[in-house]
Amino acid sequence: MNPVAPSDFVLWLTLAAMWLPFISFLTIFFITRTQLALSLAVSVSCAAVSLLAAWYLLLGLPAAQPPVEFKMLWMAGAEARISYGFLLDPLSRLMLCIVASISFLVQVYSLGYMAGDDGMAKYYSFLSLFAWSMISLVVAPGLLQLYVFWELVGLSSYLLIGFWHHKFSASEAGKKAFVMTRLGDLGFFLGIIVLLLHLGDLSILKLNAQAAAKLSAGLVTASAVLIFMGVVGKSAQFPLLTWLPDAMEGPTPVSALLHSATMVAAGVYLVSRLFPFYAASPDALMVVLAIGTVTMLLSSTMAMVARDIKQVWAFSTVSQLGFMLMGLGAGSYFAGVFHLTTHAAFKALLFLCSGVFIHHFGSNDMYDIARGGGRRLKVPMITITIAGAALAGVFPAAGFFSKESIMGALAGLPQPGWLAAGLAGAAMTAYYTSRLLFVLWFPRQIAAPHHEEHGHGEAAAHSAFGYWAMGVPLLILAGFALVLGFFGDGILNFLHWGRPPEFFHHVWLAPVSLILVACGIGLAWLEFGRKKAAQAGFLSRLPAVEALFANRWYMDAFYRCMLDYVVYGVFSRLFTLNDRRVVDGGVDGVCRGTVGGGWLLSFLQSGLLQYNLFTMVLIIALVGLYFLVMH
Amino acid sequence: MTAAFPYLSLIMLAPALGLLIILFLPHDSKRAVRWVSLISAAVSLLATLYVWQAYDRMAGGLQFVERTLWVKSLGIYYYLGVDGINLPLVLLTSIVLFTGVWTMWDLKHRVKEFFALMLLMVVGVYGVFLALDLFFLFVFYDVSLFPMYPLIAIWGSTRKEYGALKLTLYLLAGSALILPGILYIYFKSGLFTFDLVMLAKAGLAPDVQYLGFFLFLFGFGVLAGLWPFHTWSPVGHVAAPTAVSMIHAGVLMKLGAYGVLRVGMYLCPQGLIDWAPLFAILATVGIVYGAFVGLAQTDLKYVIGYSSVSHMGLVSLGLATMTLGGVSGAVFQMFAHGIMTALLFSSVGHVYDSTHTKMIPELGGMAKVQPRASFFFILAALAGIGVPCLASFWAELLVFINGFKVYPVLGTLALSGLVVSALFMLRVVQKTFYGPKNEKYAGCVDIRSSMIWPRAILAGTILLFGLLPRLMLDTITVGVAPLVELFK
Amino acid sequence: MQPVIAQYIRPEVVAYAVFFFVLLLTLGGALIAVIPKSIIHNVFGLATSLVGVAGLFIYLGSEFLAMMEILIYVGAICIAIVFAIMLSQPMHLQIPPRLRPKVFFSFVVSLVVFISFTVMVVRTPWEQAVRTSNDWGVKRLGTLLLTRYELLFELISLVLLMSIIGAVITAATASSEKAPGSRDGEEDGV
Amino acid sequence: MNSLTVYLFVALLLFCIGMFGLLQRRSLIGMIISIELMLNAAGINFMAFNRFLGPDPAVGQIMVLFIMGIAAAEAAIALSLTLALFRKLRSINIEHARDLRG
Repeated sequence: MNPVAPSDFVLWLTLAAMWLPFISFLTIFFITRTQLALSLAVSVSCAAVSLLAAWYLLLGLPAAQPPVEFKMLWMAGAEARISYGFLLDPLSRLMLCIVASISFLVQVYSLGYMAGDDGMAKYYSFLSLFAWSMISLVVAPGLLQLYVFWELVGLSSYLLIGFWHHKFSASEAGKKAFVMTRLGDLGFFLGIIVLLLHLGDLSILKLNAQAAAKLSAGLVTASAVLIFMGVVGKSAQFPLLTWLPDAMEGPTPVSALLHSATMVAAGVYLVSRLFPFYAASPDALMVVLAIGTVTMLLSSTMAMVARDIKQVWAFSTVSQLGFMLMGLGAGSYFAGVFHLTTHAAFKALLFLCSGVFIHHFGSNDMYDIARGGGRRLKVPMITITIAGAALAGVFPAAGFFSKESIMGALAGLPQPGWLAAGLAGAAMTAYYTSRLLFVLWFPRQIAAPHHEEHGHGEAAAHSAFGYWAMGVPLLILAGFALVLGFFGDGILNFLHWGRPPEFFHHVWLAPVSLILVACGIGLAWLEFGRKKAAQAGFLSRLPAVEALFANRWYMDAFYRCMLDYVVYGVFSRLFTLNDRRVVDGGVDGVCRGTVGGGWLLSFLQSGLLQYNLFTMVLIIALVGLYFLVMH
Repeated sequence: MTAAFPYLSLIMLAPALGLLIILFLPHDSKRAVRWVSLISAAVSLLATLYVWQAYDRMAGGLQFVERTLWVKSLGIYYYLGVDGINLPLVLLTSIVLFTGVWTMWDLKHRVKEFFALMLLMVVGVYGVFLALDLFFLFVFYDVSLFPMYPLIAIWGSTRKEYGALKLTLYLLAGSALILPGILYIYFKSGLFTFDLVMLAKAGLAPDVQYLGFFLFLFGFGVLAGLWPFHTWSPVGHVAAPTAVSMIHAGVLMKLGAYGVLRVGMYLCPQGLIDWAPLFAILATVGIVYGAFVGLAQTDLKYVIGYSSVSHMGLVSLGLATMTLGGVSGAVFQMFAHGIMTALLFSSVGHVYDSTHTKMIPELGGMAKVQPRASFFFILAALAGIGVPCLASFWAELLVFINGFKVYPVLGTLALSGLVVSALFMLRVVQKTFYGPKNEKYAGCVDIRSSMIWPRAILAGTILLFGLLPRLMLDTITVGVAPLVELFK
Repeated sequence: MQPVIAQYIRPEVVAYAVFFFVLLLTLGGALIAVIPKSIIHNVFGLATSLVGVAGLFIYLGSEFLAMMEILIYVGAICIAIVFAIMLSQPMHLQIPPRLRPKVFFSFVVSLVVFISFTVMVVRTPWEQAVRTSNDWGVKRLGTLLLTRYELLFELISLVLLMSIIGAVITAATASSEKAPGSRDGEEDGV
Repeated sequence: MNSLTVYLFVALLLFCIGMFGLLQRRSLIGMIISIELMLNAAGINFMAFNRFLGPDPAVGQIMVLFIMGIAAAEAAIALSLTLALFRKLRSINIEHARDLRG
C-alpha cells in the first residue's frame, strides 16, 4: 500500500507526540532543573499530551488507513541521506501507544517512588529523553533514523541505569549496558551500510516491499542477520544477554520502562518492523528462531535460582523476549507483536509492584521482603499476582493468549523440537513465577509489622500522595494485564489492515500448555507454597547445576575474562607496550641516537686549539695535494 | 568574486593586531592583556560568523578572495579565500580561540607572554586555513608550530620539557618533508608559481604527483596524528596547559589533515589514488590502536590524547575513501572533533586546576563534587563515542559508510574501534566522575558561573550541529564536490 | 797569500757566502725559535731568524724593508714577547715534558704541507709580468702609500689603533675580573 | 741566490717550521712566535715575487709593510690575551684552555 501524506491535524499531532518529551527534556535539563515542582509538572504534562496524542492516533484514525508517511531531509552527505519524519502504520501506531502509555505511567509512579531524591528533576529529564528517543524510533520511516534513535535509546538507558552513579555497581551496569549493546549495534550498522550501498534508500516501507526483489538472497540473509545482531544486543539475547540483569541497578521505575516498552522492546520491534524483509530470507528467520529459543531456555534456568526479586523479572524479560523472537522467527508477525504488547503491560506491572516492595522494605531479596511482611501491602500484592499469572500464562490473563499464539506459530513448524522447547520454557516460566509469588504469599517467619527497614525517601513514600501515585499506575496496568488478552483478534485484524492471514489454531495446544503450566505451578507449590515446604527448589539438591544457573552459565565470567585477559590483558597492554617501547621508544631512540652522535662528535670539539688547527691544516693540505696531483 | 571589505584579512590580522598591542603593554597589566586577547579573538569570531553566513552556498567555489602579487620573480601571491572546506575549519579556529582565551582567564604566571604566543600561534593557524598560496601556507604552518614549544615548556605540566621538545621535533620533521614537497611541485610544474589554484588547474605529471603526495602525506600526516607518527600527540597534550591543549588538539591537528586535503589531494589527486590503500591502512590502524591504547591509560589527558589519535584516524580514513561522503565526513569530523576535544580539555583543565591531579585512580565521584565540569566532560565524551544528535556522530556515520564502501575490511575494523572507544571513554567517565567520591577532593570548587560560558559555547556548538547537521554538511559538500571530481 | 785569498774572495763568492749565512740565520733561527723548550731561547731564535729575513730582504732589493723588519719585529715585537714572558710565564717553573705523538703528528702535517707546496712551487710555470716601473726608492713608496694605497694605509692604522686599545682593555679587564677568582685560586693553592 | 725558487723554498721552509711550532708548542707564547715566523715567510714570498715577477716593485714592499702592521697588531692582541689567559688559569699552557670542549 502506498503511503499517503498526513493531514495537517495528524502531522501536528504526531509531531507533538514526538517532540513534547524532547522539549520537556531540554526545558528541565537546561532551565528548570532547580525548581523541582515545575520540572515535574512540565515532564508529566508533556508525557500526558504525548499519551493522548498516541491514543488518538491509535484509535482515532480509520482502521484501514494506509500508512501515513512524512519526511524531511535531516542530513545529506552524498549517498547517505537521512530523513527525519514519521511513518504511521498499524505497527508503529500500536507501539507508539504502548511506549507513550508506559512512559506516562512510569512518570506518574516515579512521583511517589523517587520523591526526595536529590536528582529527581534530572531523573525526569532523562525519562523524557528516553521517551523522545523511543517514540522517534518507533515512528521512524527510515532505517537510518531508526538507527539514530536506537543509539539514543541506548544513551538514555545508560544515563538512567547509571542514575545513582555514586554506586559503583550502578555506573558499572550502565557502562556494561552501553558497551554490550554497542557491540550488537556494530552488526546493525554494518547491515544498514550493506543495504544502503545496494539499495540507496532505506525507507522501511520500500525495504519491506522491494528488498527481496532487488537484492540477491544471500545479501538479504547477510544484511538481515547483521541487523539482527543489533537486536541481539538491544533485546539482550544470547550471547549478549548479561547486561540486562545488571541493568536493574537503576531505579526500579526505570527497570519497568526498560524492560517493557523501551530499550529491550526496541529490538523485537525492529524485527517486527522489518518482518516482511526478514520473511524474505528463511535462513535469517531460522537464526532469529534459534537465538530466541536458546535465550529463552537459558534465561529461564537463570530465573529459577535467582533470589533477587528484580533479577527474577529481569531474567524473565530476557526469556519472554526470546519467546517473542521465537514467534517472529516461526513466521508469525502477529504472535510476536501481540506478546510484545501484553508483555509490556504485565512486565511493567511486575517491576512497578516490586518497586513498591523494594521501596518499602529497602531490600531486593524476596525472602527478606516476605519476612518483612510483604503480603500486608494489599494493592501491590494483588496486582503482582495478576501480573505473575499473566507472565506464567494462566488463563484468562493476557500472557496466556499471547503465549498461546506463539505456541501456535511454533506448532506450525515442521520440526517439533521448537514447540517442545517453547512448552518447556512455558513450564519453567510458570515454575519460577509461582515460586516467587509463593515465597511472597507464604513467608516462613513474619517480622513484627513495625520492624521495617526503609529505603530511600521514606518520608515521602508514606504520604498519601506518594502511595496513590504509585498505586494508581499499578491498578491501571493490572487492568490491562487482565483484559488485553481478549483483544487478540482485534489486534490481529488491526495489524494486518483488516485482512488477517489464515491463522491456525491447534485445538490440542491450549490444554497441553495449560497442563504444563499447572505442572510448573504445582511443583512450585510443593516446594514453596504448602505449609511444610522447605522453600528450597529442587535445584538446590543439584549444587553444580544450581551454581551454573546462578552464575548465569558463567557467561559473565566469560565476558569478564575476555575483557580482562584479551582486551585489557592482550590487546590493550600489547598496544600500549608497543606504543611506549616500539613506536615511542623508536622515536626516543632516534633522538638518543642523535644526542649520542652529537656526544661522539663532540669529542672532535676537544677545546684544544692545536687540535683544531691540526685538522684544519691537514685538510687544507690534503685538498691542496689533491688538486695538484689531479691537474 | 572579490570582497569589497577584506574580511579574511580581518579574521587573520585581528589576532596579529592584538599581539602587537599586547607587546606594547606593560608587563604587569594582566587585565589589559586578557581583554585585548579576548577582544581580538571576538573580532575574529564575529568576522568569521559574518563570512559563514554570507558565503554563497549556491555559487560555491572560492569566495571572499583577496589576491595580490607579493614577490613577482618567485610567483608568490598574498592569496586568501574560503570555500566549503576551509570555512568550517576557520569557524572552528575562531570558536576554539575565543573559548580558549576565556578559559585561560585565571592564568597568573607570565600572562603577557602566554597570550602573545597564543595569538601568534593562532595567526599562523588562520594563515594556513585561509592561504591559497603554497609559500604563505608553509610559512604560516611553521609560524603556528613554533609557539608550541615555549607554550608547553613554560606553562605546561608533567614532563613538560620532554613533551614540548618531542612535539616540536616531530612537527619540524614533518615540515622537513613538506618544504621539499612544495619546492618539488614548484619546480616540476614548470609554472614557477606558488599559487595553489593555478598549480591545481595546470595538473602535474603522475610521477610528480606520486612523490609529491608521499611527501605531503607524511609531512602533514605527522601533525594529523597519522599512525605511527602519533606519539607526540598524547605526550604533548598531557604536557600542555589547558588552552594550548584546546587549540592544539582542537585546531592544530586539523592543520595536518587540512594540509593533506588542500595541498596533497588538491595538487596530487593521482598521487592519492596511488597511495590511498596505504593511507587507509594507517588510518584504520590508528583508529583501532588509539582506542586500545587509550583503554590502558591512567592519566586523563593521555586518554584524551589517544582518543584524538583514534578520531583523527577517522579523518584520515574519510580522506582516503576519495568519495564525496567520505571526504565531507572527514571535514565534518575535523570540525566536530575540534570542538569536542576542546571541550574535553577545558573540563579536564578545570578538574586538574582544582584537584592538582589528573590520574584517574585518584579521582572518583567528581560528578558530585563538580557537576558542571562533569557535565561538560561527559557530554564531550559522549560526542566522542558517536552518540547521535551530537556533532561527531554524523561525521563518523559518513566516514564509516564510505569507508565500508571503498574498503570493506578496513571499514569493519574501524567500526569495531568504535566499540573499544565507547568502552574506554565510558570507563574514564565511570572511574573519574562516577562512583564513590574521593573525600580528599570533596572541597574542590566547581566551575565559576562566568567561566561556564566558554564551555557552554562549545557544548552548544556540539548540540547545534548535532541536531542540525545540514547547517554544516551543506557547506562542506559544496566545497568537497569539485575536489572529488578530481578522483574520477 | 793575497792572491790565494783574493782568489776566493771574489765578490760573487762573498755574496754567496753571505747569502748562505743569511739563510742559515733565517732557518737556524727559526728552528731555535721552535724546538727548544725554554721559551726565552725561542725568542732569541726568533730574533735571529728575523734578522736573517731582513738580510733576505736586502738580497731582494729593499733595504728599507730590511730596516723596518729589524725595527718592528726585532725591536718591537720580540721585546713585547719578552715582556709577555716576564709577566706570564715564570721561568723557574718546571716545563712539562713533550707529548711525543703530538710532536710526531705536527711534524707529519707540516711535512704534508711542505710537500704539497713544494710540488706547487716546482710545477708552477712562473712568468714575469710586464714591468711598469723599476723604481725601488723609498720616495715612491711613500707617495704610493699616501695616494693609491691611502685607504689601506688608513685602515691598517685603524686596525693597529683598535688592536692596541683592545689589547689594553683585554689585559686590564681580565685582571680586574680575575681579582676574586684569583683569590679563590690562591686559597685553593693554600 | 738569483732564482725565485730558492726564495720561495726558503719561505716555504720557514712557513713549515712555523706551522710545526704552531701545532706542537703548548706555550701560548711559543705559538705566537711560530705565527711570527709564518708571517715572515709570507713577507719573503711577497718580496720574492716582487723582485722576480711583479710589474711594480713598490707594490710588494707595501704589502710587506702592511703585513708588518698586521703582525704588530696581532702580537699586541695575542700578548694581551696571553696575559688575560694567564690571569685566569695561572698558566699559559694552551692545553689547559679548553672551556670550549663539546
